[in-house]
Amino acid sequence: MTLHIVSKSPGYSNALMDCADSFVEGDILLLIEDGVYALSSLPENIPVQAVHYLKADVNARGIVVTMEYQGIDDTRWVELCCQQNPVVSWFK
Amino acid sequence: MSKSILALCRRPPYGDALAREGLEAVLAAAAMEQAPVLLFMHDGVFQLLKDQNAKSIEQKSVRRNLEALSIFGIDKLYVCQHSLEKRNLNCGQLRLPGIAIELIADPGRFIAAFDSVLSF
Amino acid sequence: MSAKPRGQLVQVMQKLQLQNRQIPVDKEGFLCHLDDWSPQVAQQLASAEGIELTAAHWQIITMLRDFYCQFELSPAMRPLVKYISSQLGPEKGRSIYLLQLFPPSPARIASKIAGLPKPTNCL
Amino acid sequence: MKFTLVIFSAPHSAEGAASALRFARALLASGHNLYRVFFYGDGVHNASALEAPPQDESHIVAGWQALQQQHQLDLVVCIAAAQRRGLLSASEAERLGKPAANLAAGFELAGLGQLVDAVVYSDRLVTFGD
Repeated sequence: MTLHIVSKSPGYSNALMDCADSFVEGDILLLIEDGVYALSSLPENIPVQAVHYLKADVNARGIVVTMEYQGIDDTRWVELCCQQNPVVSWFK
Repeated sequence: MSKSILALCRRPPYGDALAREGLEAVLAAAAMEQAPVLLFMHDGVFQLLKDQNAKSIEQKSVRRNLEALSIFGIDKLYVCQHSLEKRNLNCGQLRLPGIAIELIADPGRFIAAFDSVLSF
Repeated sequence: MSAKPRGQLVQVMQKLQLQNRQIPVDKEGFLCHLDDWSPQVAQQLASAEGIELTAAHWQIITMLRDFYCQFELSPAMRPLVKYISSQLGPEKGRSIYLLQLFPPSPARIASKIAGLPKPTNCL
Repeated sequence: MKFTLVIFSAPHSAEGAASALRFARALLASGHNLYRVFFYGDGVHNASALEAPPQDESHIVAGWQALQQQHQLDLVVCIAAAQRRGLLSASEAERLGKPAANLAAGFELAGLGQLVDAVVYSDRLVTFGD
């Protein structure tokens, strides 16, 4: 199943909404870069357990994550890419 | 070795260089007999609009390049139905000679079937 | 880094000599300004490649100019062959036929003579 | 696994180039193979020998070069995208009659065929946008 990587905030681009339109059961969402700003307002069709974010990008921005999303490091990011396929990047 | 490759085209044709450069990558792959499947989504559907006159902004026409796809061995395109509806467009406004257009209602299942996805 | 002398900002050009005027071409012999093309210019571009243009050459040159006018692309070899085949039939839509007319690299040499932009060394 | 990374973002303009470099380091540290890094669009600026950021900012070009040295990486810059944006090797500058070259050591210019080849021969393709 697909690994979706979103790197822009929902305030800046439609990347997250396009990703949500293309999200099916078994897919994983990874928020990186400004994509982590979406953590406070994720689309309803993406299940909580599917949501991952890069801890480094969250920490850099001073964001507090209140939900049970999975914060990961770069090594785990690589593992997710191995586990899922294809890897689809949503930017802009 | 044969791999299924998807080119996901999400950019409008002139405001963003990646629309043209994405298309160049598609044509290069097709010329090497590794033609990717093209899915137009989001503002990428604007690349297909007829009657583009890019000369008025001193650019080359993206639409003209797209019309060459069949000569490069690509005779079918996929367009996200939702993206089209959201922009009040219909297939008739996009029709390319010699190329079939299929609307995709469930892009998620469509994308998941590919080995590799290039996002443009 | 290989910095050349400062101030040398104009692209290095050569000139193609026609009866009454000079046409600038780049180092590889492609026209600097596509609007300069004319059948006379094509003759000159061809002779610089050691090619004497015959009716068979002109047929391909016309096809290439049509292709460019229609698609705004300088075709790579494979699409060129396919295009020629669709327009002139399979006898002429073969790489060997084009190679005989425009050696050693038909898409590139024929594009040059037809006054198309330099293909962006894609492959 | 064999990875290929495609990079569209210029260093110092968006975070994508920095993310890609971190991802590349992490996958190599995990013992995976990095088949090729392909720089396309504005990503070609990752290969500029002339970038000169202040000492206390990240040096992304140097980061790629260090990784290339350590792992003999194939860092390929799309030649057509590079020519448009003024990123030239010495031989390309000579061929095109331009006054200077600025392709950083460790990178090479090549055609889109190298992207197609990489897509076909890698297990995973990850794109980093701008």
